[in-house]
Amino acid sequence: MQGGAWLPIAFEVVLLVGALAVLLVAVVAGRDRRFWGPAAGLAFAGAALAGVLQWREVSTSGAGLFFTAQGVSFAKSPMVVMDGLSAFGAIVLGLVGFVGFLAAWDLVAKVGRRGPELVSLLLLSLAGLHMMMATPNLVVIFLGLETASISFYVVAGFLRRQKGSAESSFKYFLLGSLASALFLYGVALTFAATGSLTLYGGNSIRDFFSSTIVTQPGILLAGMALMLVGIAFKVSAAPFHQWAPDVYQGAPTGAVGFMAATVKIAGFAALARIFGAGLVSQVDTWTPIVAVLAAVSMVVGTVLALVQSDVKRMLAYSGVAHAGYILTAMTAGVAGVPAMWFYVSTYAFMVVGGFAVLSTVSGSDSSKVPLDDLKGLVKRSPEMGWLMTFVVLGMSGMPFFAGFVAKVFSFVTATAVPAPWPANDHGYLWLVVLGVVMSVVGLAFYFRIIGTMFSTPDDQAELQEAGLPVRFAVIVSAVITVAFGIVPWPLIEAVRDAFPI
Amino acid sequence: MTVTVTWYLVLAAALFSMGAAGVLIRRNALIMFMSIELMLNSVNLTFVAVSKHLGLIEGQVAALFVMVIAAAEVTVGLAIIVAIFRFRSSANVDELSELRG
Amino acid sequence: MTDFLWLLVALPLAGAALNLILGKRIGEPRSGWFGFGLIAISFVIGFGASLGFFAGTSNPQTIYLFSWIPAVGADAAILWDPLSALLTMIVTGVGALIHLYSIGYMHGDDRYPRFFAFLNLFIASMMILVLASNFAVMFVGWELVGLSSYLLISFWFTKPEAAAAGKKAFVVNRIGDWGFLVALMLIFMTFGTFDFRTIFENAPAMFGVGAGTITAITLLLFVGAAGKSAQIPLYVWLPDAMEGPTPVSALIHAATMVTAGVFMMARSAVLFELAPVSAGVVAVVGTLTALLAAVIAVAQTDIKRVLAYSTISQLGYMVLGIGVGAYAAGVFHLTTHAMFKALLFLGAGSVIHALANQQDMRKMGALRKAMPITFITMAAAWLAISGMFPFSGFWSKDEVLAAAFARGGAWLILYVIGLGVALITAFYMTRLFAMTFLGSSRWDEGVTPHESPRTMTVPLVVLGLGTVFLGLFNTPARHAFEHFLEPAFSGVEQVEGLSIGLISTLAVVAVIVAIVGIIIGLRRYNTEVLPDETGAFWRRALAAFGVDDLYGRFLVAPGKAVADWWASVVDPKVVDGAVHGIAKGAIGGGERARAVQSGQVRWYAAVVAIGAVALVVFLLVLGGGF
Amino acid sequence: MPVLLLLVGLPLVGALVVGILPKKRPELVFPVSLGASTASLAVALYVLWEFEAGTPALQFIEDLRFSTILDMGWRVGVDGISLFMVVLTAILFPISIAASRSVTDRVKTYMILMLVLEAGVLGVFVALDLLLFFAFFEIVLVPMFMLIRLWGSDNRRYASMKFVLFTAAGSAFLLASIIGLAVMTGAQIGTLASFDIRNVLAIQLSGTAQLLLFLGFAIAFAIKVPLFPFHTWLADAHTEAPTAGSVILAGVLLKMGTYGLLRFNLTLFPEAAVRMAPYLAILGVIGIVYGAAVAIVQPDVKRLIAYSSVSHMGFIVLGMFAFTTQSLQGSVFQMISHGLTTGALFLLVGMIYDRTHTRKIADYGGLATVMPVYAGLFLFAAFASAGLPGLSGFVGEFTILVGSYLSFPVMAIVAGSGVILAAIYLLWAYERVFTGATNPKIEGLKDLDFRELAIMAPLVVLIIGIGVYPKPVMDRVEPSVELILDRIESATTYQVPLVGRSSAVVDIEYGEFDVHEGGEG
Repeated sequence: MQGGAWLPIAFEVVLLVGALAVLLVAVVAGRDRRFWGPAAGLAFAGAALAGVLQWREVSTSGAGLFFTAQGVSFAKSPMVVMDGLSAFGAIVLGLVGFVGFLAAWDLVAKVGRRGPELVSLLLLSLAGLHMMMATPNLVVIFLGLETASISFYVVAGFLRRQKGSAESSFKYFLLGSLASALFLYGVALTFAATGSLTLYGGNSIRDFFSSTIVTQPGILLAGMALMLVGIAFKVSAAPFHQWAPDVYQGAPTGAVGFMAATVKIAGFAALARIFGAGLVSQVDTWTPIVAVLAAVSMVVGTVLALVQSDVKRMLAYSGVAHAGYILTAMTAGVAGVPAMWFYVSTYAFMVVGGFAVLSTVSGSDSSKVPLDDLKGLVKRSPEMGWLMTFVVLGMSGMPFFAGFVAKVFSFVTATAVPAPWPANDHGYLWLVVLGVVMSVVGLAFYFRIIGTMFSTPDDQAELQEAGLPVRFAVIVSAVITVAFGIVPWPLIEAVRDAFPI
Repeated sequence: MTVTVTWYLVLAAALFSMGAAGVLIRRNALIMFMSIELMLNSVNLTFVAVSKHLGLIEGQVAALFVMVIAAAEVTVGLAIIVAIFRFRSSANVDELSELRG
Repeated sequence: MTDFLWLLVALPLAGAALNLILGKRIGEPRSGWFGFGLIAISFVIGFGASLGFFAGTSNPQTIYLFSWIPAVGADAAILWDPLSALLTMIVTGVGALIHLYSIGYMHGDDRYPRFFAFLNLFIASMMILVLASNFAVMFVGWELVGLSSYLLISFWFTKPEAAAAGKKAFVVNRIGDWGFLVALMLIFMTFGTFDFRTIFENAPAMFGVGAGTITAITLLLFVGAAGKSAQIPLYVWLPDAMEGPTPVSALIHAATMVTAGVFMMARSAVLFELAPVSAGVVAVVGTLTALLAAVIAVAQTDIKRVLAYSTISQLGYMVLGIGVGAYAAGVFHLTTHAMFKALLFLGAGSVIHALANQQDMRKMGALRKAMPITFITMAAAWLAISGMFPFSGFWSKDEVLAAAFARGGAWLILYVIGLGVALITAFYMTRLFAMTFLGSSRWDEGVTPHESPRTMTVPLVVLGLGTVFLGLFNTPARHAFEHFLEPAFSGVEQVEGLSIGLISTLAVVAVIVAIVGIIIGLRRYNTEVLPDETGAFWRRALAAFGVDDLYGRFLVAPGKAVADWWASVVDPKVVDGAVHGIAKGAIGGGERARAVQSGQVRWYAAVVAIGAVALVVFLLVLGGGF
Repeated sequence: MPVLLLLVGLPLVGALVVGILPKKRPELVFPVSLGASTASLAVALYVLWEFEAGTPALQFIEDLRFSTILDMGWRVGVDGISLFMVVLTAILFPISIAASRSVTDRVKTYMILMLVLEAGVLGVFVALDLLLFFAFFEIVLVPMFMLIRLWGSDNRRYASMKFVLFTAAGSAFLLASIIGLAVMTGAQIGTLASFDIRNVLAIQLSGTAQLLLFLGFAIAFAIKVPLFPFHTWLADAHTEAPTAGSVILAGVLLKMGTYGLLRFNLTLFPEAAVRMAPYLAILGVIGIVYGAAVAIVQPDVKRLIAYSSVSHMGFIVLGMFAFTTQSLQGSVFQMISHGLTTGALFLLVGMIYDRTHTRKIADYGGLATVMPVYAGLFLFAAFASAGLPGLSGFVGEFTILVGSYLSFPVMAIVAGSGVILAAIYLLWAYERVFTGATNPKIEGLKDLDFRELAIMAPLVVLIIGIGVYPKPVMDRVEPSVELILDRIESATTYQVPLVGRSSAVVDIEYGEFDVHEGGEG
């Protein structure tokens, strides 16, 4: 194989090598994070770089499907795809992963000797997540999904002595497995209906639809529905969201950002891949469901966030609502991919940044973060306070923060394509109206957070200075939130090309 | 009477449903977990049956992958369950509801 | 001289500004003299510019100053005709005298310079009103005099009554202004401009006599006039306005501001000519006001309140004059009234001053000897207002009544009532005069009355001269005054003159009526002991027949109740109630949804399963899977 | 030179500089903030100076298109209407900042918020891009929320949240409408969405679409104005906000609503505007009477002024939907005037609040004896607010009423009663606070010092200045307003009433006239 042929799987390779290297270094040089930390950082950065190279390759030479193991009939189907979607996803995953890793740096210190394990789990999960979006094969998608999920089950329960962490881990595991099973059954049913496990390439699902007129779509529809359930669960769209608040609250704060952000990126990318690109011919069937999921998510996420007193839960529910906004973009079918990307890629940083701040406030190993912990944060630590303000404003969709452009982009997309159900030319206008209304309701709790941070602190003591990596993570997140709010067009132009083939 | 692929599919669906019902009904963490395994295996049955019916190899390969993954899941899952219930007298999942609201 | 007319506004305004800002530095007597000087100069300018009208050589003219609100074509411009010239002279002339008087009267007041600032401001406002060449600018002056009146009435604001009176005056005036404002809107819609000249030139061509639009405009203008000139039903502010310092009462609430309504209607004579119905309403309201106020005045014990009701009553005459179409007569009565009523007030002020701020006539009496100058000048004014020949009041009141008589028919009723009012007027003015200067002394202990200082008596004398002789300018034989005003009323048909014989007869009747009133008054009050005045009539009349209470009970209280209801029920319960309801709904929904989030993993799994089934079913339905 | 970028950017630069000032030099915060806002004022005055009167054209246009998919960008410019909004904003901010000397707690944050707020408001008034407009419109909430939440008085939590949720609820409809409009426009010109107002103006909308979009815009602006019955946030927000917050809220934030109505509702949806005009005008009139009546019985000075704003803003809305050149010019003028007068009133209340820490009318009495200069200024502001001729308030209200009468006579008459009510609530409040015997609690208060007088001076001068000589303002507003009417007339069958266009106002001759010939006409 020539050197260039590695490029399509460079992202995964770098991460896997990185994970192994971390473990090896820890064994060889010692478990102190100073030794293996750089290796991990390098792996994340290298993964992002791989993404950049992929992106360059895609934009100059075009996208392509790749066959890996040759010789068996199985190999008639491509296993890896390198296109705008996967390359852009690689960049975003790599960067978010890197920032998320930095945000977890304090947690790594807390877990002491077990640090290398934690970090290598993170590295592995990232590789799995990218697999979900860089393959046309449904089984490989499942494989990636499970790789990431299993890693995350462990990460969530990493502080096994803490009751919250353990409970969180168990819930995540049990429900996650259930959802995976549902997804897998969906894959199986789709396979039964179409006779293919590949989305495109030779003998693919796409081919099937272009050559066959489906008269008895029952099995296929059930398969699609179950796959959608699996993905909706991963991106925590209502009503499959219930694990999210519990898991996010229980899991160690330092790692929640990483988990929450990256899984959303991959989940939505997989949605775009499977439904946007693979099942493109069925678009009129699945967009209404996506719209319903979006609507329920926005309402449930927002309304429940209103009544929370724990910030982690609040952010978790807000994540549910955000899943709704992103799904709103996807109601436009594959045309929604750019808006989805814009939203996911900026929101991911906000999530990482938000949880990173929480970890500096309540401790990276904390499980509960009551709102009162944030009281007077601006006074106690102006840096963290203001940055968190930017992040929260970004989440709330205030103009001049990335969340605003993301929402507008998403809403514009949803109205730009005619909708099949209810059939009209203005797309899912009702969903957009609901979306803006829910954005307003959401302001109630976002502004509550901000108000709390700016109020007078009970505890006058200055906040203990967070570690440099964590601070860096927060700064990067906030800067991205602000920068893409004021100067969104480079990203808008970029996501135009982040399409699946 | 020939056993067509439909039979397999129906059987798998039934198994899947039983597994799902097990998850919902049983309180014991281990049994819930086993129910999930049952669901995965019913999927495998589907894969294999369809694969055979269509004369394709993909489904069978997929089943292999699923088995591997199920194994991995078992490993981790059991570890988690053990970690939690080590200090508890029962494996009743209903007691795990500290995180809620 | 007309090039400097703008100074008539600018000078007093400058005086006001300087006295307001630098008053403390200028110091007590100087700020008064400064204010007086500016008004005196204004008078000279106004007089000088009027010479052409006296000689009959000048035509009226409009002088453009600057564009004010271009959108409605309202320019700051001066209309200089005999009517505005006359009012200018009255306002600056009487104004100057009253400034002079106040130099002594306000001696020792803490806020001495401020008083002169306000007086100057008033003169400036009044000049804007008088000189305006269009309705919009006139309205500016109209409102500004209201402001000055407010400031001056509540000048002694530490007295709650004074503060309340000022507010009441302003608010009641604003009710009238509302009518004026609506009139302005209608005028603009009808004519596309506010300019007097354009409107008055075009109106007769555009509308026939009795046209609805013009009737509406004139009635609305009259509402405005009723506010400013204290006519029924808006007269209630004027008696209360007596809380202000006496020079203020003399200048604003007797001589000048209250006549603004009459002036405005005289200015709009062309329109009233086109609206006989309005004219009738005006005449009737004027007459009734004259009657009601006169009756109330009979029973008042506070010297200033007598004069206040008397003013209302006399304003009724003027309004009657406008109503019957005798515009010149109305304006003539305005002029003479300005003299004698200012004199009466200043005289009263002099008395009050002498008796250490005593305003109750029952505690006066026998001041004849102590205050000779005040006594003599007051006597002239008393006779003038009572309508004695040949004092000025006689001539002007007679003109108005004669005009009413001349219209004949039902108008004769108005004439008769007017004559009756003259009788009552003579009676209550005699009552006032006798209780103050004649009879026995009923002073409070320790009070030693003395004649007022020179600055106060000089104005009395000057006004006294005017009171005596001004009437001679406009005898039935030689209508010099009417000729003077003629250019201002071009295009207006004046009432046909009566024959000299008839006029003489009417005059004799009027004089007899006046004499009867005076004699009754003297017999009743020029005594050692005051008659008992505690009967039902006296009590009711003293309380002004409870009109204020009625307004309070039927207008103010319900209005306030509605506002209270809006503020305490509608806003917080209905409007905010809906808002809070939504908020509670959202939070309640959230709380309920929280219960669903039970923490039970089996339940979560169930939800996932139910959701999955629902999704499958939904998709099957949508995709035609069934 | 990108003048408007400078205008909006200078306060932001100021905020940044304040942000990075060293902690050890707190004394620099105030001058830097004041300097930044004054610099912005200088730019605004430059714009005013260079503005070419007599044309409805947009001037100082800056057009930077950033994205081809989402056709949005930095598109700004001013016309006769926005010009004065910009100047008003630029004037009120330095004054408010100067008036914030009494803020001692977290001055740095406070000043940053004020400067961000200034940039936001200025942005609203210059934006020609729907999305940019919305962005500025919405972002203003953040600093205002914090100003109320952090430096407000007792009930600030409730008030700040109410403010945010009320106004944001309105902007939800605005955003939905903007998106709908932008997508429709985009479909015409071949992009996903176009927010350029010039493109938007060019598209044809069906009647229903116009109506829906009009309502979407109108609800947002009606809440901001606020129009009855959306006014309840205002009383709470104004009352609880710190002085500068109230000044800015009443002075310029409310104007964003009326400006929006004028700039978007009347311009973009003429057909719907004509259809809905009577209803909005009625709401305006209800607001006039209702606001004034409720103001009368308020026990709290700030609440009273807040409700008076409801009343005054009602005039503006009435004038706006009467569709005559007079009423529209009056509306714009009233926006300026209300900013100045209510700003002055809130500043004055703030000055006394700094001394006594109470806003209850009942806690005062006879204050004029103790603080005569203050009393004089308050009375001045009160009369200016009550529409006393010669001061700015009159010009606006008078022109609105005269112009509105041409379209809605009955409403104009009812609205006219607002002048009576205004006199009642202001003078009654003045009577209770300033006159009578001096309340022992307030004896010995110091009268205004030089700084406070200096803060009030520009407002006083402006109130008198544009009241006596409003022509420069009117001349610049008129062409823009006429353009709106032209658009309405050409897009619909609606005809502006006879004298409702400036061309129909009669020319007046001046000079001597011979009564004996010309008199009979």
